[in-house]
Amino acid sequence: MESIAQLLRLIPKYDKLPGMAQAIIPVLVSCIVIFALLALAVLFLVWMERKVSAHIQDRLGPMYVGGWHGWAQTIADALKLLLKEDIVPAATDKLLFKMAPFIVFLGAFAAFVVVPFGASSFVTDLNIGVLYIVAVGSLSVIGIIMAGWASNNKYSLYGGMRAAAQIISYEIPSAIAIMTVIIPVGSLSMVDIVNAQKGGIQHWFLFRNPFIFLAFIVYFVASLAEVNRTPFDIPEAESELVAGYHTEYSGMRFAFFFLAEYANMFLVASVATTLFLGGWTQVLPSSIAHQFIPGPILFFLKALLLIFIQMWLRWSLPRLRVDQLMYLSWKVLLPISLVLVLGVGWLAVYW
Amino acid sequence: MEVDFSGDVMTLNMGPQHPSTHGVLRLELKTDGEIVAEAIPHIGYLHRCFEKHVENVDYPGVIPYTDRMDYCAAMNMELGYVLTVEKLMGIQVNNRVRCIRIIMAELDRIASHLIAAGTYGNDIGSFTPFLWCFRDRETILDLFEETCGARLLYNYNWIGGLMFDFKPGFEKKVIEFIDYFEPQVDNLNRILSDNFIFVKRTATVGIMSPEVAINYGVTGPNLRGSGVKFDVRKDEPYLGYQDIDFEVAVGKGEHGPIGSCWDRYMVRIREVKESCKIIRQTVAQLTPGDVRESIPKRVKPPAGEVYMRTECPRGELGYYIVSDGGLKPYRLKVKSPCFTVMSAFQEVSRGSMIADVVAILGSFDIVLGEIDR
Amino acid sequence: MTPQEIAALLVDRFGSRILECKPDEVNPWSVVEPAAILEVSQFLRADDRTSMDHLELLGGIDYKDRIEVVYILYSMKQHHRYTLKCRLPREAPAIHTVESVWGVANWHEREAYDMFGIVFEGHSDMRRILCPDDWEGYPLRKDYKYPKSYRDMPV
Amino acid sequence: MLTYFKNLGLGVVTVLNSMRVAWRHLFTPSVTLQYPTVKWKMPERSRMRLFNKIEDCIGCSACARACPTKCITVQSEKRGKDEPEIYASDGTVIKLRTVVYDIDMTLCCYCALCTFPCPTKCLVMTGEYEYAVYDKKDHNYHFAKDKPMTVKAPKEQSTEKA
Repeated sequence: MESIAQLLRLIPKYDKLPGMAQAIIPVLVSCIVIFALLALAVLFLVWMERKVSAHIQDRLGPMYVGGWHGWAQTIADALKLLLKEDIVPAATDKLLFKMAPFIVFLGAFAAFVVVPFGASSFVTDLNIGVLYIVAVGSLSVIGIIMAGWASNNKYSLYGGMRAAAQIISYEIPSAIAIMTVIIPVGSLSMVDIVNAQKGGIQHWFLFRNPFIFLAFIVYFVASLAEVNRTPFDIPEAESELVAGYHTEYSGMRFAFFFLAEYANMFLVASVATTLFLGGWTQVLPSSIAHQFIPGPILFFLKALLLIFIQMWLRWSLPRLRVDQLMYLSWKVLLPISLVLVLGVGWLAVYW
Repeated sequence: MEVDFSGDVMTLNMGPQHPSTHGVLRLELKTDGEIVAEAIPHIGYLHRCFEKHVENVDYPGVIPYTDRMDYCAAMNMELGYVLTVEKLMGIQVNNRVRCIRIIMAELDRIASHLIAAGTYGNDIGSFTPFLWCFRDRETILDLFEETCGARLLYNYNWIGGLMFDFKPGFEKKVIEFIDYFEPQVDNLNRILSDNFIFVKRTATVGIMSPEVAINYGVTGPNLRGSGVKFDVRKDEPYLGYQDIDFEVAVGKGEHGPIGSCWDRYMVRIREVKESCKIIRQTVAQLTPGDVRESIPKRVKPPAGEVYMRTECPRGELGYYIVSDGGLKPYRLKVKSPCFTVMSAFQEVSRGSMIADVVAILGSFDIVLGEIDR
Repeated sequence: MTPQEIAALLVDRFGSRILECKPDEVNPWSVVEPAAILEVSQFLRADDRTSMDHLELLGGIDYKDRIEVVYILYSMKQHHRYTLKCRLPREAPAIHTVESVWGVANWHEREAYDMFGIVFEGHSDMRRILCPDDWEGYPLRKDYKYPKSYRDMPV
Repeated sequence: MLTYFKNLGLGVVTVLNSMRVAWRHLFTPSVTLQYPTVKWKMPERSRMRLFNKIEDCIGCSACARACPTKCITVQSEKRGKDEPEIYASDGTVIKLRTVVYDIDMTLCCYCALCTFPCPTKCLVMTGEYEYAVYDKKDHNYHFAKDKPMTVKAPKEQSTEKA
């Protein structure tokens, strides 16, 4: 946000605006930038998902729209969704039904405020950044329950209920896994965490010690569940619940659910990148090479790698059942993550 | 499983338009949370009254209708019908017709089981094996299309013979396909059958004991999944299956009690391999001959009645034909394997979870075209 | 057991309640008195010599002067098959259910009811199965007239 | 406790196994066709749209009798004695004038039972499969070209479907 504010100051007569406007305009501008970034990222991710799944399944996926490998297919689809009729079923709770997609999206959107894409490209550096992400990121569950309940459809209700149980359960192991990183850094600020990993691949927390490596896996699995991806996609399990909580949605509101899903994927990948893969820092040790790739691009590449693994998992695994999902959270991931925190703490104290 | 209901019972209507009811089946689920107390199937959404239709068409004209019962295994459906009429009329076919019928029926069995395995993966949530199975199935359909011109509803087996002979070089293509296909089964096992999540989802649910299976007239892979070694091809052979060396695949219960969904699924995978064996042997037995040699000019069976069953991919398919000596069947009753399996569904699915209902239904591998007829 | 032996066994056990036996047909059958069907079924299933544990097919046939119910039985242990028939009047045909003997009979009897209007007494759930609940007539009867419309929809 | 860790290990191993298989498929060539630009070569026995070469048709209506769905309607009348004799391309004398030869492709079940009894082999199933239309009526093909000479009340067709 600082850099945006500086850029804005270049506009003539910007200084003459009232102080209130000077405070608000940078916020708005950065929101728009984040939104545009997210929308672009989601468009790309949807295309990528379709391509990855297609190639895993011996198909080609979209090939026509836009020319090269159908790169414009998702743009066309997004436009189609925006132009579609907005159907609100008669027996729904109208207000909640209309609000739910935006709240779901809001959670993912707001969390991006503290994600540092580059050395200076972030909106703000909260000193409780990680806590903020964990808190805001789970906002989406409220939207999902709202959608499930307001749809007045039993499948949606099941989806909403499953989502609530699942997301809340998996918050715990993922938050505890995040703690393993916070202990060595001693700060909740995302920027501080990235700065602590500067200087090449060997400084990444992923490879610092085995406990954090395992914590990364725990976080990755838990984050899959948080964003409702296969094998944990039971809230929208197609073969059981039709489409779960967004069964009744169509057109733009459905598009928002879609946007939120992929934005959430991107969010958890960004968080994992920041916490474990060194964020925007260089891969090679600085003694070997100078910084020849800009930080934000590195950040996106790392996040994309994680997202690719998410997709790869999705297209090779079946789906868990509800009780097995809960078992995995409470009886496998939670004990493991607790042990890992202990291990990291022990290392921090006695190493 | 005993279900203790503490809350209100919610009725969840699953189907007839639902992604995993394999067509237009409707299930009325009495649920408490995720637990399903009763799953009551309602069928008939695809009812065409096949049995009334065929009373108005002559015997050869029935074959296209039998194709449309189980459209995933049409070759086996018509095979059962023509064998029944041939038994009624006392027609003997030559060796070439016999071998081609076996090859086609077994290829069709592979194709059908591929659908079963693929859609089952889809029911459990894994979409990729579904398309891999369809890719291999397409190859089989290409072979069929080359021989008889249709991909799905063949009308290939005729009373007393076949529509066409093989094209030259067909045998080689079949063997090539088998050679390519057998490793693919292991591939499928690796991604789906042995996957821990898949095993956990299926190996302990939908237990059907042999007693229940026999009582409900369950046949075919579903019966064998319960550990009963019974196969019409071995126990009441037709087409000379008794001389072919193959194993009857049964569920062994590697990952849980015998008769679970996993066993039923695995029986199909094993049967696919056995079918490959049968095809290899039968191709070696092929002798030259005229495939339309014994087709009667007019199909006019003597008055009487006949019952015959064959092993089609979904179980025993029985045809009961009553003839009054005319050109049209007086009465044709089909014993449909999926129909009987479906009647056991309520019993098997009692007290499972919603996700299990889908798993059990998928493991039965039903085709609604055949249930509703 | 051969069909002749089964027929002899049936006649021996039930005497005059077995109305007719044709064990030498392609599909050997016996006609059983409708009132005795439950007893005969229970006997055939329970007796070790026959042990007919598999009801392969249950269906009706409309012979214009009567309606027949056909039971094709098979033994998974002995590998033999036998057919029972019951002749019912065309007006209000009714027969006792064999649901308690073979579970599969439940749906087959519902189908026979749906298609021929044969009422199975003592059946736990005697509803139409394939046709809609408010369908009129019994489609597989030979004198069935096709309706022109169903609920104002042209058929 | 041991089974707990065994299950955990088994789970991880089989998941990795599945992923390995999927990874390998990521690089296998695709098996699909890019349909509108690349087309499947139909085998010669393909059974798609029915076509009747009406010049060869002798109006015997064997096809209509063989059809299980009764989708072929044939009406023919005797040719007059004074009319010149015409022959089908295989030499069969055409004694009947086909005045109606309609095929309702929406009813057709593609069983090809009609093509086998045809004495002059003028009724064939072609390999053409792209014939979708906007109106169902456009699937009703009228092949007959001749107009009826003798006025006759149209024979009532049994439209009652089984």
